[in-house]
Amino acid sequence: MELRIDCALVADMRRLAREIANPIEDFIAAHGTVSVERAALRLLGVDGVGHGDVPLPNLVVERFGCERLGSGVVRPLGALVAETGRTPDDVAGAVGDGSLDVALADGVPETAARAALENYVARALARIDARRQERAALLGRLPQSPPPLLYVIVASGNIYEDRTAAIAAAEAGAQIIAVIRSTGQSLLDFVPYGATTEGFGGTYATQENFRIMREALDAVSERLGRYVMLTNYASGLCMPEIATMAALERLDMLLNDSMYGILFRDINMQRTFIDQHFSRMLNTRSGIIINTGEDNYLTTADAVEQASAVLASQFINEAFAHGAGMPDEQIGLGDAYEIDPSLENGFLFAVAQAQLARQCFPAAPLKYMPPTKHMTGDVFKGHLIDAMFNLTSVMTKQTIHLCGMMTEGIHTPFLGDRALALENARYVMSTARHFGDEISFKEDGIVERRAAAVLRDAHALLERVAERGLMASIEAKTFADVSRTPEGGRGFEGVFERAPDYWNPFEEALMPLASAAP
Amino acid sequence: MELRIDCALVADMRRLAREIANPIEDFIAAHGTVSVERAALRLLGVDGVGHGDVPLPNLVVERFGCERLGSGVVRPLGALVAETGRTPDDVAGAVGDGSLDVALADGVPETAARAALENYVARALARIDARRQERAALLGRLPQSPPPLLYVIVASGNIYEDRTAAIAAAEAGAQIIAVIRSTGQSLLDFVPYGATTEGFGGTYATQENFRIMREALDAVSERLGRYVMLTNYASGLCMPEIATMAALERLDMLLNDSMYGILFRDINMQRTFIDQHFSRMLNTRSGIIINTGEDNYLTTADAVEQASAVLASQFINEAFAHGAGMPDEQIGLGDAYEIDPSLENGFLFAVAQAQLARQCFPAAPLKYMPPTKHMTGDVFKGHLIDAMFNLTSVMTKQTIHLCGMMTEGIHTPFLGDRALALENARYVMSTARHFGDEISFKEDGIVERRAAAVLRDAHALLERVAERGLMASIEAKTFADVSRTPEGGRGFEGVFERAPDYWNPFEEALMPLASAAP
Amino acid sequence: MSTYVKPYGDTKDDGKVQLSFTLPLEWSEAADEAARQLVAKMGFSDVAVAEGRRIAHGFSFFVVYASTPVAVDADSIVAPSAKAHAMSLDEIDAFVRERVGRNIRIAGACIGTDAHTVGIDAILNMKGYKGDYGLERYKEFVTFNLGSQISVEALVDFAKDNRIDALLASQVVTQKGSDVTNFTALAELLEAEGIRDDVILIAGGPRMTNLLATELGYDAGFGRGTVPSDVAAFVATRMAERIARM
Amino acid sequence: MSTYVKPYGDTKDDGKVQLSFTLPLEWSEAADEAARQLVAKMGFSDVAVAEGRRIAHGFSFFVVYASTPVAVDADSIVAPSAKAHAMSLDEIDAFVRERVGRNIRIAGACIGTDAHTVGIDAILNMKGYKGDYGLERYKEFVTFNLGSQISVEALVDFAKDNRIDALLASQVVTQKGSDVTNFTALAELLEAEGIRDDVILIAGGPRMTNLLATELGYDAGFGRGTVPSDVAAFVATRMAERIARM
Ligand code: B12
Ligand code: B12
Ligand SMILES: Cc1ncc(COP(=O)(O)O)c(C=O)c1O
Ligand SMILES: Cc1ncc(COP(=O)(O)O)c(C=O)c1O
Repeated sequence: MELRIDCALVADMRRLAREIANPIEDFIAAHGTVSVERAALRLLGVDGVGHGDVPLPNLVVERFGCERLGSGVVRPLGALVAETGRTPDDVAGAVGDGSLDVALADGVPETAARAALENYVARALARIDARRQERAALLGRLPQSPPPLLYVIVASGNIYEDRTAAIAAAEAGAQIIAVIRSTGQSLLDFVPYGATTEGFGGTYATQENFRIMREALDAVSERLGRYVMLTNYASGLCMPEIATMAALERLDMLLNDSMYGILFRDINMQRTFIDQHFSRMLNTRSGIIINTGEDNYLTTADAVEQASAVLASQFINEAFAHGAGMPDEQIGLGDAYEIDPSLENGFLFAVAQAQLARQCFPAAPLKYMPPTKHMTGDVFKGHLIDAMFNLTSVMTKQTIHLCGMMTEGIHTPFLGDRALALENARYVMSTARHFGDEISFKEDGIVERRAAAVLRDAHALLERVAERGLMASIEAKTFADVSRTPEGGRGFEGVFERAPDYWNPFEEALMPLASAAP
Repeated sequence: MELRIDCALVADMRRLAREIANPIEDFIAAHGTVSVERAALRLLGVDGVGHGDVPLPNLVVERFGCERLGSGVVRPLGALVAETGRTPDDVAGAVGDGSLDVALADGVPETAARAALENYVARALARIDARRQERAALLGRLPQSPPPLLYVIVASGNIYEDRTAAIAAAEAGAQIIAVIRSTGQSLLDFVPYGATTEGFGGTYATQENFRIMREALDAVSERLGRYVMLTNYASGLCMPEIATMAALERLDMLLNDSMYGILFRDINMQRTFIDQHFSRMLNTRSGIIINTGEDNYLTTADAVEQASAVLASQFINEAFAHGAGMPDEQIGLGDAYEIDPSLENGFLFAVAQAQLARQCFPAAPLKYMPPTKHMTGDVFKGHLIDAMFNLTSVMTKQTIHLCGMMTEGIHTPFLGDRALALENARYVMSTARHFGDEISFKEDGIVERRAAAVLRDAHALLERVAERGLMASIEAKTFADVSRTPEGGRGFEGVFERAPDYWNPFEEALMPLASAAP
Repeated sequence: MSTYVKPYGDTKDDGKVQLSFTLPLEWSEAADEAARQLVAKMGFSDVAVAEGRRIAHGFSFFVVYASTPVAVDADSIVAPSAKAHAMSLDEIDAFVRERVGRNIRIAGACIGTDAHTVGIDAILNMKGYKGDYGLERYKEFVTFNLGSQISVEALVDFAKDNRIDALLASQVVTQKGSDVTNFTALAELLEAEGIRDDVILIAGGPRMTNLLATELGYDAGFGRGTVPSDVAAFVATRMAERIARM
Repeated sequence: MSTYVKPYGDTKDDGKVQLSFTLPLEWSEAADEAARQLVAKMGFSDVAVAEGRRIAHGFSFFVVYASTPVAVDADSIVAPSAKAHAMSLDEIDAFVRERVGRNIRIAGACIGTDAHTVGIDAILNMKGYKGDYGLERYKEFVTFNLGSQISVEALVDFAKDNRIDALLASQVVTQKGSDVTNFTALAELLEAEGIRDDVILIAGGPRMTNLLATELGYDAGFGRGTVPSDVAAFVATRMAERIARM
């Protein structure tokens, strides 16, 4: 079911996206953020909460960071580890509660500080690698059903109800479970701690919640004889820390977009670019597939008009992912079936867009999001729109398939809603399993003309952005019709210029991968 | 979306079907049935019920028919009209209640008897033609939406609730309303009289019920600015009479199959062949589109296996319709989406079959029946199966589209079920309106191979039937796995050999059309 | 012990239920409110009218989500399935040879005016259903399939004339309670003829449950999804019990 | 007069309703029976469990059709729509010029933690919704769109500082009753600040009804399908009434 598309144009879009990413990557290389520092601390084993329930990584960054954030917080920590002979976690606790004088670090020689952490760094990387191997072994022993991989969310706001729901969903055919986090967590500049039983429209992403879910899903995977994946959000002000927690708890995927936070959460753009780069290096190492957020262009504006923005964003996301060393196999680029159900031939448009993505990114595990915006209280109609989405997905060989819920317009999914949604996907994808292989499109018909138009517009968009620069383009409302300034938005105060002696051992360790990138 | 099919094979199937029909048509020409006689009486204006609520046409046939049925009942009636100067209806009433001595007819000369009826015959034909012109004018002034024409059933068992339901359905988008008749009416050897408010799974087909519905639909057609069609069943022991009533009350379509009654209602085959021939001549004149019943092969046996039986039957139905002078535009050949929803690629099989019919019968208003057999109590799943059916229909350009009900596995449709079913069809057919035009099938892929296999098997089937003869083939379980004998089944007692002086003025009048057939 | 269960939305005991219905009212905000009040009056709380819309002149359709305060004690519900005895065709034949010692004579029909033979055929015909062979295939059964629209009288006469051990009656049409009426008539006629205890009496159809069948005085009832071996196993076991009791 | 209406299946007053729900029970015939008893206990009659099936370990899903004996008196239900005054943009502008005699100052926001701005934007933004221009396009309105996650306090302060005539609050998230909580807090704060009567207070969101809004002390409420001119007409008319009363 190949569309005849202009391959030269596609190649040029890839070139333009790289051109767009280059100056941002230079900027990233010269800057740091508090959240990357906190992620490094977590990797070194710093965990738990201190006074006032503030997470230790935050307390440590606050203490160390007041003067010399530009050099990073790892060196002073290492110095104290060298000085005291205690573990980084211990040291952090003591720094956090003020029982250890941070000034002690000052005299410790660079080499001693580095040496003191060597083992901890190695252990962190080994743990990540072990998790990755664990996953590979499980996938080998408990193979998944072939894609589209059916993905559902759980969102009760209570991790234990979510666990019940996740197990039930897996049994009903789900292959990926996303635990939705509470509204607004992305705007918190810390990661909550422990198991949580509250939240709006989801509960918090915490390391303990990750562990609870992973354990439950591992058990159900064994029972079902197929590995069930777990995903959450590496997004918002704590993006790199969540990527860390996910690496340690063997999540399999993470929502992670290079611009989503900027555009849709008004998070500072510098912060976001830096954070996503580190997160992606880490995700690359942990073998976590990222899911980008192009669907968000479609839920807030007209899906027919925004089609080219989606494609352009996919190329940008790909460029940044490549820049972080990520192979195509881990880049789950997003799209969504958000076309107005009352539009004549809307299905043809959706097929055109989905197939276009499939052909532009042949090796990417494309993520296809369900209808949400046009879902109303009419659950019967909603179920049908989801069916057409399911059909589009199987026809165009999408990889990660978020199942639409007939109750999308009403409430976060009930246990029964999920079962019906999975049944919908399974039925449509089976009855039309090889339909996509069977057909080809009329030359220059509605579908091909639509694909060509989207391609052309997206190319033009990338050209404009390349010319103006990404930051300036975002300021000029190029994406999602919002303007964000380089110094505006949340979390800007957490961005710093790197001092010449900035040191982050994990960045060092992960970098080679990045330079080996395509 | 053309399939590459073997056109020579198709042409040969048409030849075989004609070969099959020929001897049956010879047989028909030499025989008559009580129901054709009753139909002729009705056309002459004989209506109402006599003693014991027996319809006058039945009473008259009984009286006249005891000795000389072979000559038909119209001549003696004409004789009495000539003799008494009263109307046929009057005469019939008097014959029915015994107040007029039928022996009076004996002395009347042939020419007088014929002459006495000339006006009545002309008036009947004029009324039919007027109804036909009425329809044409209405369709011109109140054009229908383009096909697939959405067709729903009403089946409350009470004509007044059915009327409410029909009006509501028309407003919700229905273009054709079928009033389902009560279980077992097809086995009654008379047509009930008057408005009826009872019945199982439908209420009776009576002329008054036809009138009530036509009036209601005419009103709603005016209100909506589009003509809403009405249909019922010219099937069972009273097939020709129902065709008569439908012609007089301006129904637009009729279920009418050349073999359905034989196979699925155990009605005598001679009776059925003769009745369908007369019914179709009449339907041809009244411009009524017939709907054949191939779907029945699929509801009682495996749909994948029965596919060739469906196609073979379509050719046979076409041949008989042509034999009755019917143009392609009135031959609504049947098929159904009855493939097991759990069959992988079942949708591809259904598309292959529907498209095959479309290409074999390019000018026929194909009738596509919804999933019924595999519909369960899971209305949500059922709604999806209906959606795939709706998609197949719009892709393959079916003409008459029976909307599937999500509650098919549970109860005869509720008013709300119908609204949801219409919404389903409207949504799917709009969002994928031109999808069929956009695609072509892989050469020798699953779809084409399936179509070729069905074609080949159907051809072989027709060859066997042509060789053995249709009646003998039916006896040998060739169709629907049932055996029927030429003298077996219901209504055989109503078949007679025509005497050399058999006379039916309507047959005479309708015949020229038949001989002018393609 | 008792285990009260309530509908489960996304949290234990939230009592969430989805409803849909049509009201004979022209749509308006007041019609939505009428729907809300109606569902509240049924005893539901947290009534949310998710969808309300005109579907025709004078009719509106509603989708409602609400919470029910009602719970049932799952432990107190006894609805033993007639399908308890899972055995294969060969096992059943062997069982009959050993424990019954003779052929079992079985007759089945669609009774009343019902002409839906697919279900009873699925149970009786050689080829069976869902890969499970029909009763005709069993060596130790002698099977008669009387077909459709068989009057209760005809079926009872047949049973008497043919020394039938097990009578299988099917009803697919349930409109206006016609299934219960016909099933009851059959049971009553067997009683009246004094042969009720001579046959194993079985009811089947898409709306049949074993519970309902026993309430109607049948030995067992089989609903949707029944396969022939379910029925065969039941008949064989019940026959063996009878033989043992004699 | 009173007109009692009941759900309509295929016959007047048959009371037919479709229900679906999940029970925390492993599927069995007894689970079907539990579903049947549950629905019967809710007060329905003719309960038919059309579908019952296992959806996961310990959970079953049911589709049920049943008849309710409950009816509501449609005539007694008063739920006046706030959309009563249909006027076009030009008509409304003219109306304001004539009957209000000055600009109307309008402020809108998603209150509380709600970030679903699409709905309020649809009402306020120039481009509007479903081909109906937003309030910003009206010549006689001065419109402020405060955006998302605006605390009740911030909104009230803004109203005071900017001499706002009409306050538009949106709530899309309704989980755990958060919409009602936030709407109530806004109304109460305006009362506490003594400026409730100075503003036309309007609530909106997909679950909002005019009835609910008035119960919460608002002037009007607008739900799904609202177009900007509905709101514009209401504000203009209500302002004119106020001016007339002064
Ligand atoms: C096929 C079909 C027909 C065919 C039947 C052909 C035939 N030879 O059987 C035809 C076209 C003739 C037909 C006609 C009619 N039908 Co019909 N039909 C159906 C349909 C689509 C499928 C039924 C079926 O075959 N199911 C498959 C079998 C395998 O399932 P089953 O019957 O449930 O059987 C299983 C179990 O129940 C059990 N079982 C059944 N019987 C027995 C008996 C025993 C002893 C045991 C142990 C087990 C057992 O085992 C079987 C295997 O698991 C249903 C809709 C549906 N999806 O259910 C409507 C349906 C049953 N029909 C319906 C109606 C109304 C009619 C008509 C009245 C329509 C009309 N006005 O003419 C007529 C009535 C004819 C008559 N006199 O009975 C309604 C019944 C409504 C109701 N609840 O009362 C239905 C539900 C459709 C609808 N929604 O309106 N129908
Ligand atoms: C788009 C969307 C989002 C976007 C919002 C982007 C944006 N800038 O608005 C994003 C992705 C950010 C989002 C996030 C979330 N969402 Co959201 N989202 C939706 C979605 C798909 C569409 C909403 C929408 O835009 N509708 C279109 C508009 C035009 O309709 P409307 O809002 O009803 O507005 C109309 C009327 O109501 C009225 N109106 C509305 N407000 C006002 C105000 C006034 C004064 C007036 C007069 C009229 C009026 O006029 C409008 C035009 O007719 C819905 C599902 C759905 N189909 O409804 C879920 C939905 C609303 N979201 C939901 C949830 C749970 C969330 C999150 C909590 C998820 C999470 N865990 O992160 C977060 C919460 C963010 C937050 N803090 O609020 C749930 C809410 C469940 C509930 N009932 O409480 C829903 C129903 C999805 C679901 N089934 O779970 N979401
Ligand atoms: C890329 C991405 N990140 C995160 C989120 C979740 O939102 P939040 O950042 O509010 O947690 C989304 C939701 O759509 C998303 O697409
Ligand atoms: C051709 C045809 N006639 C008639 C009927 C209706 O059945 P009956 O003959 O029992 O009225 C059908 C139903 O499927 C049919 O297909």
